[in-house]
Parts: sequence; C-alpha cells; structure tokens
Amino acid sequence: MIRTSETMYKYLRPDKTFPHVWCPGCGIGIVMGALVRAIEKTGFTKDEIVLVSGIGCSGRMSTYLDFNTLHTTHGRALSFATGIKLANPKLNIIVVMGDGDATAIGGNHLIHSCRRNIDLTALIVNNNIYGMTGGQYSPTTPMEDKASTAQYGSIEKPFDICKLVEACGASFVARSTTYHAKMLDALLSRAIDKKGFSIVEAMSQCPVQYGRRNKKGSAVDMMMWYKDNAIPNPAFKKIPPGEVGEQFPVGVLVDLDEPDYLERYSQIVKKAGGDKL
Amino acid sequence: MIRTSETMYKYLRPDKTFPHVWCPGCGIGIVMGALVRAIEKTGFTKDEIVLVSGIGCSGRMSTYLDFNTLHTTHGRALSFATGIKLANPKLNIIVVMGDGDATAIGGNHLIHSCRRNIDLTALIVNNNIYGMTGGQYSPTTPMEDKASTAQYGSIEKPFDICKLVEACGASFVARSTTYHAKMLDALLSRAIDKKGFSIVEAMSQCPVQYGRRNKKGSAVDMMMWYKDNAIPNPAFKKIPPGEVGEQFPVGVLVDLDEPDYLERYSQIVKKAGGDKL
Amino acid sequence: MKGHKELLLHGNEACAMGALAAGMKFFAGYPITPSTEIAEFLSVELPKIGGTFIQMEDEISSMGAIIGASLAGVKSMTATSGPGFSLMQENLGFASMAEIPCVIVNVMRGGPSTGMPTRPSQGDVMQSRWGTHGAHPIIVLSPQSVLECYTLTIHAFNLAEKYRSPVILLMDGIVGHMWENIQLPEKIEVIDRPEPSVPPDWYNPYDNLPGGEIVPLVPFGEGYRYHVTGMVHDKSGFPTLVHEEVEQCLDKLIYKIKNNLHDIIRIEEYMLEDADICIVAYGSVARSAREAVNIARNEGLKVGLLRPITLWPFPRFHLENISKRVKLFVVPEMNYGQIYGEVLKSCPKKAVRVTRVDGELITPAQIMEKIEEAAL
Amino acid sequence: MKGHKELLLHGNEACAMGALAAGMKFFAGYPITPSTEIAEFLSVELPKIGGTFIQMEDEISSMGAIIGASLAGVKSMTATSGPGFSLMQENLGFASMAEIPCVIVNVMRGGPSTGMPTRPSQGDVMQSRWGTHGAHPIIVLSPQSVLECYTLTIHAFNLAEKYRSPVILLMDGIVGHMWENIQLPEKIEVIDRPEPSVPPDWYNPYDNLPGGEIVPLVPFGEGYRYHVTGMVHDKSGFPTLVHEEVEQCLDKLIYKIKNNLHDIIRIEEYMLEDADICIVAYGSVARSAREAVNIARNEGLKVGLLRPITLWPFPRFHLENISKRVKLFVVPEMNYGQIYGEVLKSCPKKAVRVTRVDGELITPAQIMEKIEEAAL
Amino acid sequence: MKQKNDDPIHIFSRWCKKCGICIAICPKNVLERGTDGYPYAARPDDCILCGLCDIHCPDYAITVKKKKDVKETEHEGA
Amino acid sequence: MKQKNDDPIHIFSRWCKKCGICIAICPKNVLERGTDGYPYAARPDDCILCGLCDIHCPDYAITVKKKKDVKETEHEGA
Amino acid sequence: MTRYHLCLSGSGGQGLILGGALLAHAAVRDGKNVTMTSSYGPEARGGASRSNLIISDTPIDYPIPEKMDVVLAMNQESCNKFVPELKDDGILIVDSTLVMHQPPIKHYSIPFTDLATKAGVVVIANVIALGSIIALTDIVRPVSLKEALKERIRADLLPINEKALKIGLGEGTKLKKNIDEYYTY
Amino acid sequence: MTRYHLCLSGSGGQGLILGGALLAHAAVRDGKNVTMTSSYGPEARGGASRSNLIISDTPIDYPIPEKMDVVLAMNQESCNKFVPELKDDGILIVDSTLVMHQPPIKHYSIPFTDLATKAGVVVIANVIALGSIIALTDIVRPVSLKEALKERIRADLLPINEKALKIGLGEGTKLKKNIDEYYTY
Ligand SMILES: Cc1ncc(C[n+]2csc(CCOP(=O)(O)OP(=O)(O)O)c2C)c(N)n1
Ligand SMILES: Cc1ncc(C[n+]2csc(CCOP(=O)(O)OP(=O)(O)O)c2C)c(N)n1
Ligand code: SF4
Ligand code: SF4
Ligand code: SF4
Ligand code: SF4
Ligand code: SF4
Ligand code: SF4
Ligand SMILES: [Mg+2]
Ligand SMILES: [Mg+2]
Repeated sequence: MIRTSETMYKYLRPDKTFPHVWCPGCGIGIVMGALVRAIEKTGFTKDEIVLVSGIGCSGRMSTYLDFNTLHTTHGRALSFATGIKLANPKLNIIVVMGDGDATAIGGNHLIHSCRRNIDLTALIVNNNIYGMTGGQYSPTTPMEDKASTAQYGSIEKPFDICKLVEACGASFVARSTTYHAKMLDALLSRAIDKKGFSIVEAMSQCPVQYGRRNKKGSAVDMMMWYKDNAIPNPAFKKIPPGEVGEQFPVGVLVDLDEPDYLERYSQIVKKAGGDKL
Repeated sequence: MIRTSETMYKYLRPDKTFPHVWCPGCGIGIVMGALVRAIEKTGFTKDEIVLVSGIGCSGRMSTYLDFNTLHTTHGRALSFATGIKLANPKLNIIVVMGDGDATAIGGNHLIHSCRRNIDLTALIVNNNIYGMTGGQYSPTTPMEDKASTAQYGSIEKPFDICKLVEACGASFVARSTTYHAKMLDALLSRAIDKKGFSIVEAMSQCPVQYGRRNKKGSAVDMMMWYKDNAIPNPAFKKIPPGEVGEQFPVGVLVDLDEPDYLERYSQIVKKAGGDKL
Repeated sequence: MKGHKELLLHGNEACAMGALAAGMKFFAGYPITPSTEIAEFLSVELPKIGGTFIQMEDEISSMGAIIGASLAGVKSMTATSGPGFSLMQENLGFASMAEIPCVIVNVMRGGPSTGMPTRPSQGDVMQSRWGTHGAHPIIVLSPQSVLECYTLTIHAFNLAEKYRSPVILLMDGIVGHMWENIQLPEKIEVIDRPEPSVPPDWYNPYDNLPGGEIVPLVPFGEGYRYHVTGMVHDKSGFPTLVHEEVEQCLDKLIYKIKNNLHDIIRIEEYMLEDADICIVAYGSVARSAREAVNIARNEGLKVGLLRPITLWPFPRFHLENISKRVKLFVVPEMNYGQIYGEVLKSCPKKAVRVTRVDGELITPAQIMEKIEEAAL
Repeated sequence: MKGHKELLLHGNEACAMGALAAGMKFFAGYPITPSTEIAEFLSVELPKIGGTFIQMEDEISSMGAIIGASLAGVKSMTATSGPGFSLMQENLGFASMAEIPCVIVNVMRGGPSTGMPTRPSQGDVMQSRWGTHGAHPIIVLSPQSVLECYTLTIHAFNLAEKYRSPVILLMDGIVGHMWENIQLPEKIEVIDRPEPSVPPDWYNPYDNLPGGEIVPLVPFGEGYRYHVTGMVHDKSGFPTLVHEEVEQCLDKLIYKIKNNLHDIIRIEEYMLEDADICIVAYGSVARSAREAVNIARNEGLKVGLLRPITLWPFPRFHLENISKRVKLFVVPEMNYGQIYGEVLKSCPKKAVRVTRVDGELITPAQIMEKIEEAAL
Repeated sequence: MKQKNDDPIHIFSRWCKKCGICIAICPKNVLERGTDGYPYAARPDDCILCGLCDIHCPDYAITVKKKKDVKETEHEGA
Repeated sequence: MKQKNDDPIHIFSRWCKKCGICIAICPKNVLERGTDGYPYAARPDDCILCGLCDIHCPDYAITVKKKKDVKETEHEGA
Repeated sequence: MTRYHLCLSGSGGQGLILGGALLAHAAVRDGKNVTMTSSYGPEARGGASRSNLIISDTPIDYPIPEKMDVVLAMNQESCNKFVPELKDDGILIVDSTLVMHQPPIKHYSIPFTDLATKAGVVVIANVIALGSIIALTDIVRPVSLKEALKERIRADLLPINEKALKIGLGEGTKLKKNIDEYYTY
Repeated sequence: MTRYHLCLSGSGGQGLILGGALLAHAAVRDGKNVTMTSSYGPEARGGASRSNLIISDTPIDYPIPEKMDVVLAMNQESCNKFVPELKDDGILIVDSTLVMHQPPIKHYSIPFTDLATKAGVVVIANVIALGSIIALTDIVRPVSLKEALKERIRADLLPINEKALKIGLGEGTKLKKNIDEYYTY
C-alpha cells in the first residue's frame, strides 16, 4: 500500500505554504492524497502529467501539486484540457473540478467531452455545495437541504452525475468517497490508464459550508455517513428500488471499449494524407 | 382530424411573406404544422401562448406564428423562457430549438431545465445538422456522415437527445418524425398539457444541407427513411439489442409525475409567508 | 440628532433593499465574489413578498432569465462581478437591441480574468460601455456610498423602465462590501411600466414616435401579441434589411439616450465654483477625492470635485463647461485610466491621472501628490 | 505582367491560408456567419498536414481549447463573429492575463445582438479593446484587402508569439467575404516560440526581465513544470496579493505592449505629406477613403489618408504628429464613430466623423461630402 | 394543371415548392406531378380524404376538404 | 503529547488541523485526542500499520511506517 | 483603362456566388484585377443572393461596383431590385424562365433555367448564363472561363458544366448577332 | 470631534466581520457615523480576514482607516501584519491563546480563545474580544453592544453571546484597572 504522507513529499510543491488552505476536516485533502497515490501507481513522471483545474475550493489542487498545472476559468477546465490533449497527445491530462464547476457553469463542456470521448481523466470533487463562494446550493445539493441561497431548503432535483455522464457516452465512469479512499485511488489509477474520457466522482465532505448548515455533524460524521450509504455497485444493484433510500453505488459504473477521439481523428488525418508527412 | 392548411390561416401572421423561407421539402414546415394543430387541440388562446425560439432555421418559426413570440440568442431560448414562466406562471411557453441550438451551445440550459423540472414545453427540431449556417456537423450528426466541417466524415458520437434528457430528470420525453406528423401533434399537445418540463424531439429532414451532402436522396426519401426506422417505443423495446441497427424509438419515452419547479417554489413562498400578501 | 430609519447596512444589502423598494420581483443570478450577498439576501426576502429568486446554472442564463421576466412584465435584475459580467455580454446586447428594461449589478473586483476576487477595483468601466458587440446604448451608474447603493438602484430601475434599456449599476468592491450607517429616504420615486396608449392592432413595440417618445413595452400575455428579436427590426419588431428601417432601428437606440442626456445624467459638484483644479472621481474613489479637496483647501489650493454619478452616457458637456474654468483635471481611478480617456476627449492637454490597481483604495494623499505637483 | 502565385481568393480563405503559412496547427471554433468559411477551409486542410481541427460546442470552449493548445506548444486560433466574440471575452481575458499567445479572428457583422448576420460592419472595434473585464492589454489588426487577410494573419501570429499575447484579427464582413486576385508574398517572416534560455529550476514564466525582455513560454511537458492561472500572480505564476507583486504582474501586461509600440504599430500613409485634411480609415473603408483621396486630389483638394493597420494599441502618436500639420480629420467608419473617439483624444476640435450602420460600405462620395463641407 | 372546383383537394400553387411530399405520402396515389412540377389531383375520385397530404405539406399549400364537409355535400347531392 | 522515536505513527502537528479523522478511522483505536487537541498514539503497540489513518488525513500530517520497514527493524533487533 | 462592373443576382440556391467566382477566376487568367463581393438575405441561408464584380486593368480600391455594366437577373425579385443599378448603356440579361415581368428597357432575355433543365440538371443554369454573358460582352476570354471551370469544379461534374458553358456561349452568340430581335420592351 | 479607527483581524473562521458589524451597530445606536470595510485572502474563502472600522461624530468621506486607534489581533499572522498600522498611542489587543510571539510594544494580552473554550464554544471568542475592547476604550456603550447582539444574533445563540460579552467586559475592566501590570514588552 502506498502511504499518502510519504508519497506527498514527492509531489507537493515545496515552495507552497502548508498546511494547505482547506478547512479542517475538508475532504479535498483526502481526495488529493488519493490522486497522488493513483499517479504514483501509474508510473507516469511528473512531466508527463498535466493537472487542469477549474475555480473553486477543489480547483486549488493545481496550486499544490508539482505537475504542469493550469488553473482555468470557472467551469471551463475541460475545454482548456481538450486543447492541450489534442495538441500534444502524449500528455496525460487530469481535470479536477468541483460539482459546481463541472455540472453548473461547466455542464455543457462535461456532456460534450463525454460524447466526444476525448482522452482525459475528469475528477469531480462533489461536496454538494459551492464551497469557495460561501455555501450556495449546487446542482448536486440534495433536495430540501439548506444553503446560503436556499435558506428555506433547496427545491431543485439534484443531478446524479454518474448517470448523467453515462447517458452522454462517457467510456469510464466510477464513484468513490473520502471514506473509501483506497478505492478512490484504485479507481483513479484505472481512469488515468483508460483510453477515452473517464470520470471519477469523489464524494467529499465540506463540513464548513455544507455540513454545518445542514446539521450533518463533524467531518468525521460526514465520512461515516459515506461509510453507511456508499454501496459497492454489484451489491447496490441488488437492492430493491423501494429500499434504496439515501444509498448510492460506488465502484466502476461504466467501462466501455470504444475508440477515443484521437484515434478517430488519426483516421481523418490518414484519409487526408496528413500521416505521410 | 385537424387539417393543417386550414388551421394555419388562424395562426400564421398575415403580414409575413409566404411561402415561408424554408427550402423546398424542408421538414420544419411540417413540424410547425403539427405544433399549430397541437395548440389548436389544447384550446389555449393565442394570447396565452408564448413561443420562444433560438437561432437557426427552426428558430424562424417564431416569426411566422401569431403568438407572443421571442427570438432569442443562439442556444439561450430556455433561459429566456424560464424567466417568462416564473414571472408569469399563467403563460404557456413553447420553446422551439434546433439540434445545435438545444444541444450544442445550449446544452447546459437544456440539462438544467430538465433537472429543475420547469414547466415549459421544449420542441427540438432535430435535422442532424446546423442548417442555418450552411451544414456544419451538430452534436446529433451521425458518426461518419459528412458536413461542411466534416468533409472526411464526422468522428463524434452523436447524442441521443431523449436519453440525455431522461438522465437529467425531464418529466415528459417523446419523439416523433415529420413522417409521423399526426403522432407529432398528439405528442406535442400532451407535452403542452403536461405540468413540468416536457420535451418533444421532432426528427426533421434537411434535404439541402444534410441530405444532399450525405446522399440521402430527396426530402421524400428522407421521410421514407423515418418511416422505416422510427419504431413505436413498445415495439422498439422488443427488438434484440444486436438487431437495432439504425432504428430508433418514437412515441412517449418518459412520463413521470413529479411536482414542477413552480409548485415547489410556492412551498417556499408559503414558508416565507409570501403567500399571505 | 439622527432621524428615523437609521440603519447600518452593507453596500450589497442596501442595493438589494433598493431593488425591492423599486418593485423588483425577479432575481436570477449565479454566485460570485464580491456580489454574492445580493443574491443571498434576495433569496431570503423575495419569497416573503411572493417574488421569484432563482439561482441559474451560469451568468449567461441569468441574464437570459431576467430578460424573459421583464418581457412578462416583472421588474428584474441580476448581480455579478467581472467574470460573470463578461459572460453576460451577449445577452446584455440582446436587451439593448430588443429594448428590454432590466438592471445588472456588477460589483467590480480586481481583474483581468479571475484576477483578485476579494479585492475591489474599478476595472470594468470601459467594458460596461463597450463589452458587447455592435453599437449599442447603455446607462451605467456608479454609487459612492451605501446610501447610494440603495438610492441609485432605485434610480436604475426607473431609468430602465423609462428608457426601455438595460441599466448597469457599477459598484466598486469597496462600496459593495462596506458597512455604513444610512438613513433611508422617506420618499422615493418609483417609475412603473406605463400602460400602452393604443389598442393591440395599433401597437408597434418599436415605433419611432414623434418627439422621441418611447413606446411602452406591454408584457407578454396581455393581448398585444408581437415579436421580439435580437435582429435588426422594423417598428413592429420583425427582422428587416430595408435601408431606412435598419437606420431607424439602430439610430433610435442611440438617440433615445442622447436626446435625454439632461434627464439621465447625474453629477455632483463639490467646491467647484472657484476651482483651478478639478478632480474627476466616481465610486469609492470620490470619497478619497472629497477628502483630498478638503485637505487642499486647507492648504489654500483651489481644488474641487466633479463626480459623475452617471458614468455612461458620460457627462461630457459638464466637463467641457468646467474645462473653460479650470487649469487641470486630475482623474484618480482604481484602474489604468478609463474615465481618464473620456476626459481626454474633451481636453487632452489638461488632464492627468492617478491610477491604482493593487486592490486598495486610492488614498487622499495619492491624489494630493498629483495636485501638489501641478500646483508647483 | 503578373508574377507567380497569382491567386483569386476569398478574404476568409486568405486568412486561413495565412494561418497555415504562419505555422498554425490547431483550430477550434463554432460556426457563425460570416466567419464560417475559415473553419470550413481549415477542417479540410489541417488534417492534410497532421494538424488539428475541432468544432467545439460553443465559442467559450473554442477559446478555452486554443489556449490549451497554445500551452501545449502549438500555434492555435479560432474565428468567430460578434455574438461568438462576446462569448469569448471571459477566456480572452484569461489569455491576456496568463500571457498565452493565440489568434482570434472576428469577422464583423452588423450588431448589436444577432443584428444583421449577413451584413458587414465595423461595430466591434471598441469591444475588441475593452470587451473583457479588468485592465488588460490587447493587440488588434485590421486588414483592408484579401492580401492583407493573408499577410496580417501571419503578422498576428508573429506578434502573439513575440509578445505572449492574444492577438485579434478584426476583419469587417466586406474584407472577409470579398474575392480578390492576390499575389502571395514570396517570402514571409514567421516567428516561432523561442526556446527558454534557463534550465527548469531557474524558469519563472512570469518574470520581469530587465529591459522588458519577454520570458519564452515553454510548452507543457518539456520538463519546465509551472503553474498558470487567471489570478494575479507572482513571477513564478502562483497567485499573490503582495502589493509589489500585484503591481508588477499587472503593469507588465500593459508595459510589454506600451514599450514596444514602435514594433507593434503599423500604419499606412497615403498622400499625407502636404495634406490639409487627413482621412483616418481602416479595413474596407480605407479603400473608399483612398478613392476619395484620389477624387479630392483631382478636384485640387489636399487630402490624405492615415490608415491604422494596428487598431490597438492605437497609433496615437502618429495622429498627434499629423495633427500638427492638418486642419481636419475626417473619420469614416461603419459604426457610430469608435476610432473617431480615439482621434478625439488627440484633437477634439479638429475631427468629424462619417458613419454608416446599415450594412453597406461607406462610399467615396459620402466621404467627399464631408470633405467638401469642410473645404467650404 | 387546372383544378376543378369540386375536387376534394385544393393546391395553392403560390405557396407550393414542388417538393413532391404530398404525392409520395398519398396512400391512394391520387396525386401526380404535373409538367410544370406542381402536384395535381390526377385521380381525385380515389381520394379518401385522409388528410395525409395536407398535414405533410411543409408549405401548407394543399387543402383537403374535411370528411364532414364532403359528407354533407353528398347528402345535399343525394 | 510527546512522540516516541520508535512509534510506528508520527504526527506532524505543524500540518495537523485537529479534525479528528485519523482517530475515528483507526480500526484499532490506537489514537486519541490530546488535551491540546492534537491526536497522539495512545496505544502504539496496538497499531497494525494498516495505514488507514495516513491515507485519510486530509493534511498529510500523519505518517505510518511501512510494514516492511518495521519488519526489517525487527530482524535487525533479532 | 477598362473597368467592368457586373452584378449576378438571383435567389439563394442558384449558384451565383460560384458563378461570380468562376468569372473572377477567368478574369485573373486574363491578367485582370478583380474584386467580388456578395450579399445574402437576413440570415445566413435563404432569400436573395447576389455577387458583384469589378474587373479592371488597374488596381481596385473601392470594391463595390455602383453603376453596373452588366446585370444578370436570375429571378423576378432581383430583376426588379437591381435594374436601377444599371448604367444607361449597361447590359441587362434576364433568365426568361423565371422572370415573368421583364422590365421596359432594352435587355437580353434567355431561358437559362429551361436550357439547364433540358441539358439535364437545373443547377448548371448559372454556367449557361456565364457563357452567354461572355459571349455578349467579351469581358473575359471563353478559354479562361473554361480553365476556371477546370480549376473549381469537381471532376465528375466537369463535363456537364463544360457543356453548359458551350450552350451559354451559343445562346449569347446567337443573340449578339441578332441583337435587335431579342430586345423586348 | 472624536473619531476612532479600529482594525479587527484574525483568520477566516473567527467571526471578525460579524464582530465588526456588531461594533458598528452599537456605534450607530450611540448616534455615531460608521463605516466598516473588510478584506479576505486571495479567493473568497480561507486565509486572513480583517474588518476596519471608522466610528466618528461627523460624516465620513474616505472610508479606510489608515492609522489605527485600536488593533485587535486574533492570530499571529495578523498581529505581525497589522501592528505597524497602529498609531503611536494606539491600543493593541492580542489573543494570547493564538499569538505566541507578542510584539515588543505596549499591548493588552488576553486569552480570548481559551476563555471562549472554557465558556463552552470557541466561536464566541470574537464577542469576548469585543467586550474587552469596549471596556478598554469606551468607544461604544456596553448597553448598545448588548442591543446590537439582540439585533443580529439568532435567538438560540443569544444567551451564550451575552455571556461572552460579560466575560469580555470583565477581563477588559480588570486590565484597565491594573494597566501597567498587563503590559508586556
Ligand atoms: C464566471 C464565474 N462565475 C462565478 C464565479 C464564482 N465562483 C468561484 S468558485 C464557484 C463555485 C464553487 O463551487 P464548486 O465548483 O462546487 O467548487 P467547491 O468550491 O465546492 O470545491 C463560483 C460560483 C467565477 N469565479 N467565475
Ligand atoms: C453565439 C452564436 N454562435 C453562433 C451563431 C451562428 N449560428 C446561427 S444558427 C446556428 C446553428 C443552427 O443549427 P441548429 O440549431 O441545429 O438549427 P437549424 O438551422 O439546423 O434548424 C449557428 C451556429 C450564432 N447566431 N450565435
Ligand atoms: S469550504 Fe468546504 S470544500 Fe471549501 S475548503 Fe472549506 S470544507 Fe473544504
Ligand atoms: S437548410 Fe435545411 S433545415 Fe434549413 S430550411 Fe433548408 S432544408 Fe430546412
Ligand atoms: S407537399 Fe406541398 S409544397 Fe410539396 S409538392 Fe405537395 S403541395 Fe407542393
Ligand atoms: S387526402 Fe389522403 S387520399 Fe386524398 S389526396 Fe390527400 S393523401 Fe391522398
Ligand atoms: S496504521 Fe492503522 S492501526 Fe495504526 S494507527 Fe493508523 S489506522 Fe490505526
Ligand atoms: S486526520 Fe490529520 S489533520 Fe486530522 S487530526 Fe488527524 S493528523 Fe490531524
Ligand atoms: Mg462544490
Ligand atoms: Mg439543426
């Protein structure tokens, strides 16, 4: 087993200030640890990895890690990443986004990246809230939960991110939680190795902006909630629909074998004769 | 049976020039006829209907019909419509969009309108191409088909619009074609009557920008293709997966019974005491 | 002694309260620092009066939604900051072109790009005039205090309805995030949308009426069925390419503002009567400038202040009048000199700027420095 | 006799060919009239040379993608028109802030809003300077002919690489959609991204080098791992709020352009030596203006032409120099007077405008009218 | 092609764009393309008034009498 | 709380934010919250070196020796 | 100095932009300077369409021809619209298949669309018209236009287009010979 | 004319913006004019946080206090950062629980966070600090601050906050009495 703390020294930027900026108990740090372990497993060098992030608490990951890092505009990380990947297919691109970043303002880029099956790894840190701007509801805030712009409780049906991207044709879809940190790094390393567009949704506690307002207890309590409600997909499928309650599946949810965008584009280049140069 | 041509005189704006601007054989005229028959069936007065359209060939519908009409910016029709509906819930809003309008530049508004279950009727005229701008590929252009920006054949996996919106939580989803014009008006009138976000996808031939380039024959040939490949949903479900080929289901695909956004918002108003004014 | 209704308010809060006082019943927005408090406040207050608050998926749709709501007859607004304001530009142009009243609040933070989200600036002044494509008119107001966040928001709604135009309230982050004790005015003027004066068949929503009178915008659903588009349109609202109609459509947009400058433009003058040097400042910087005027006067220097409250249309004629009297304009701004460019258009030889872009308010001392330099 | 490589080209086509000649290998865009031919042409040609063409889901992502591609070391561009250009503003500001070379083509159509999609205009001149939020620098070029669509596109890429800045090629719809016979230059200068002169550990992508030298942008993946952000950053690229670093970051953006005006600014003068009246015109209107100069000279009027090829930074010093010699500036534009505003900044008393917004090119006769008025 | 006044089908050729959809869609093969390209009712008596041509014409250029109308006429005639 | 040099667990309190996750996640109840709020190894001998505290610490403030390291130490000691 | 101003007008699908481009190409082969601008209806697709050419021995500044030496009108609407732009001694050529109300001035009237339909495909009406124009005006050399066809037309469509050119040249030449006969008033 | 400049500083979660607002409210109750501005770290969340107040008998133009009459420093970073802004005779108050390296100038040192923890909840440290500030300075009347609490604090949290105010007032009064003892250098 790869230990986070040791591995971390290899990947953290030494000139940044630690402890990092995230609140005590925030799950983003755990997710970043899992990401680093996953990358360590894949064996890619730091130079081969590009970490693209959006804007938000989770978007700050790009400041801390010693890769080629790009902190884009809010919601647009996938479009920047698309440009990088197509311009230099040798780079491995990991795109870190918050739930708001990826599914609110950035929803369109998400669904089109799935459709194009562009060879990127998207890591969506889903804390069910806009953390950075102070706790407004996001497209994944559960109905009736409170937020700074939903003091009477949210009335919007949340997205099931994994279902959404599946319908758009993503070729690898997986979910884990900060409690299931080992599973998270395993899924992430598979996602990075996967050719085509792959998505890992990491459920991550935001004790400060989401938990506190919704009486979800401490960071620990929130993780224990994940422990109780995250069910490995095979087992989840066996739960009778009426008994699902708040439970949700984790693990690999979709794994298709389809040519990715670049493979298809190379066919075009061949047709046009551009491969002969 | 309501005849189009007669009914049309009641709804067409007398001061517009006819024949309309669409190319010979273009399906949009058939779709517009079906829409008018559907509205006639619902019994709403012209003043109660607001027709919001995006930009594109199909977006021109709003010029011709004698309702409250709004021709928005490209891709944004649903956001404008959301504002109208919430500001005056008594109005019945129909939002006409092209496939590009609704799922390329406007994809984000589409998925969020589904999620919010906002009481609008979206009519997506899917001609598998950007007609207005001269035949570039759209998110629904079938793989390998040609377009003015895909001279070597498209390499992008198309959206299945109905599946996409289903995954986002739309409460009524249906599909028909210009060949199945009667079914189309029946679906549209159900969609208009439905409370909540409802979507009707109308497959519509663009003989000029899509058909010609792809050797699909005349407008008639394209409609006959719809005839052969559009299968009523119950029958479609029985086709073994391996034998589906180019066939696609038509009819009602989703019909959920859920409170719409306005109903939920009225709860909020009640909580806040705003209903007592 | 303080009168009644003495309140301690946050600039953003005062703005939201002003909107409610003006009759705003529809807010759509997307959170962004430092404007978020406006949305947060209204998400609580609007339901209380049966109004609508909706958090949209982004700023583009927020702008679309408020246009829609306005067309349905409801006063509407959104609030954002630089990045969101950039995203709103396309639909803002639509509102200009289709002449839809609405109010957009931009609480300016340090730019460009993500810039300095928590630091104030005045960097979006030119963008507020020219951010969308094509020649279009716009009205932009700039408050200097928490009280003005309240009163100018009301004024913004009034101008929007009166001139059927989007109106931008351009707050700098200091004013937006400042707390100040204010006394709400006892009486406020609220302009509501006028009723149409003709029956439906006679109604042309984009007519050029004699004397530049503005056609009332009848809400959708009241029997006046008409067409609204972002394309160049004739008087009935339908697209046209006929030379005269095109010109009428576009010219009217410009002239409805130009012909009413006297009504639209608000300025404040402070100690200008006998001034040799005129500071031109707006927003929070005007407060530093007023302090600088006081300091200068104490030192015996004849300095005054011109504060454009209406930034756009820019009070060029006031400036030109003053320029006949003064020797120098000093233009302090929390940017590299945007209104300074406008001052140049009237008197290129007489203007100097004081700039600051690090996210701190320009100090009276910085302004004094320039003044003393000039006084030498 | 015509030389070799005499071609009949469409403006948009020439622009696309220019891009290829400059070494552009990545195009991302979203169709829009009247720029679509650029995308269509490149969708066929780029695969032939192993380059990448991608049609994105909208203009926002197109702009994002070309920034990404440039960071990966590939010269990239997008092309659009007004509505799409408005949508690109946020990410365009990012490119400015993060100093990413790239080229954005805006083929201007009639605005505002959807406006007149098939009619040309020059309505986005001010937007090209001020469209995004926050103070930022930008370079904008304006071709007058099909030949210049080719040569200035190459120049745009060169400036982008040299100054690590987005460069906008602002074509009016006439130039973009015109066919003209041209002779491609036999030799062109192509500036490629320079190699870094320091090893990775010493590399600061946003350093302020002495003498204003610009740090080369090393492509991602070459061992120089660094951070790129739209936030205000220090020399290594990381966010900062430290006063001096903030100022250095923002000032550099401005000064890297300002300090190189002589290199960046291109103008053309025609018959200006002895002129009393100077027409200031750009793009297709400059052609009408040249014809007007010829007519005027025939009538014995001393008229000349100043054509800013670089619109931004505006050639203010050239203008000021000329203003010492001439009595009047006549500024014809296919808008309500945008560059006219810049002329005012130098000589407010001496400038008149000729405007046209109906989607037709200003005629030599229209310009002559103003000249003759003035000559009286 | 001249249209008879009592034809169940009326083609308004000013709006017709000669796309041929009506001809193809008619289950009774009533319509034909004339030498001028416009459709005309070659076999009006075969028409069953199903209205398919009407609802499929993209240009609202073909009008079919309603069954009721016709029936009434028949009654009158009877 | 003082840490012994041969503890299998090392807590770097400069980075620790006292969130308590490590304490809660430990299957062997090795950790406890000290009076200063920081966790410390109250029962180091119970530690099975599973590393769960390590990978769940959001702040990379807790380091667990690898099983191998420990074994080697044991060998050396043996 | 010779300088010709031409306007080819009609509706969206009639290939007048391509027609203009062919003419322009041919002119370039003849060593001339050319500019061509075009315009469409209110949005990108549909409605009226025209292309305007200037063909000149000397460089061209102002690229919009104002008074026309030649107007080709391929439908009624454009005929009505563009005839006023004709110079007093300008040449008007109309497609008599589609222009019913022919204007009361001297003009050449040729059924381009009918000729095209007879020749097999309606879309070559534009090339037939080009043939007639150059037969009637000598603006470009026929051989240059033939070269232009080779350059811009897809190989499989070349024969039919070359045939069209020939038909057009023939019709034009006929009319030129019997000029007075074919003027209608 | 009396005019006070205050700076309440610390880190993000310590409630210093609310603290400033409470003080401002109280001052308004006392009939004063107030402006309060605040600042945060680089993005919306996290990092240092401060609120700056001006409390004055006369209207306030320039709203940024430059030299401070009072600086409250609730953590080390802000103590280091804002001490230089103190007037020569200004009053520095530090939270001795969190400020280890206390500056070598006269100041009051009170363990606000410890006091708060002992009183039950750490988040009331800000209100304790307010109590001490007004005990030490008389900038606003204690009764006005009590009213301000009533106005802005949720009913269920009011008692604990009132208790905090009392503690703070008590600590402040103690120090004021024995002023010299409590200065550290
Ligand atoms: C165009 C634009 N709109 C809004 C914002 C403000 N903003 C920054 S982060 C954010 C949302 C953060 O939520 P999420 O993406 O879920 O990330 P988290 O902070 O929860 O990790 C918002 C709305 C912005 N920076 N840019
Ligand atoms: C912001 C913006 N981008 C691009 C365009 C150009 N544009 C107009 S319609 C259209 C696409 C039309 O395709 P679709 O929505 O499928 O409608 P259709 O014409 O096929 O009915 C495009 C790209 C625009 N008007 N605005
Ligand atoms: S606000 Fe929430 S998501 Fe952001 S750092 Fe704090 S706990 Fe984490
Ligand atoms: S281009 Fe296609 S969709 Fe548009 S009008 Fe013509 S046939 Fe219809
Ligand atoms: S379907 Fe309509 S437009 Fe087409 S041929 Fe028949 S009548 Fe004419
Ligand atoms: S009504 Fe039916 S049967 Fe009669 S012509 Fe039309 S399609 Fe044929
Ligand atoms: S390594 Fe395992 S057993 Fe040891 S302290 Fe950590 S969690 Fe507990
Ligand atoms: S999990 Fe980490 S940060 Fe939290 S208490 Fe344990 S060591 Fe400290
Ligand atoms: Mg989030
Ligand atoms: Mg389409």
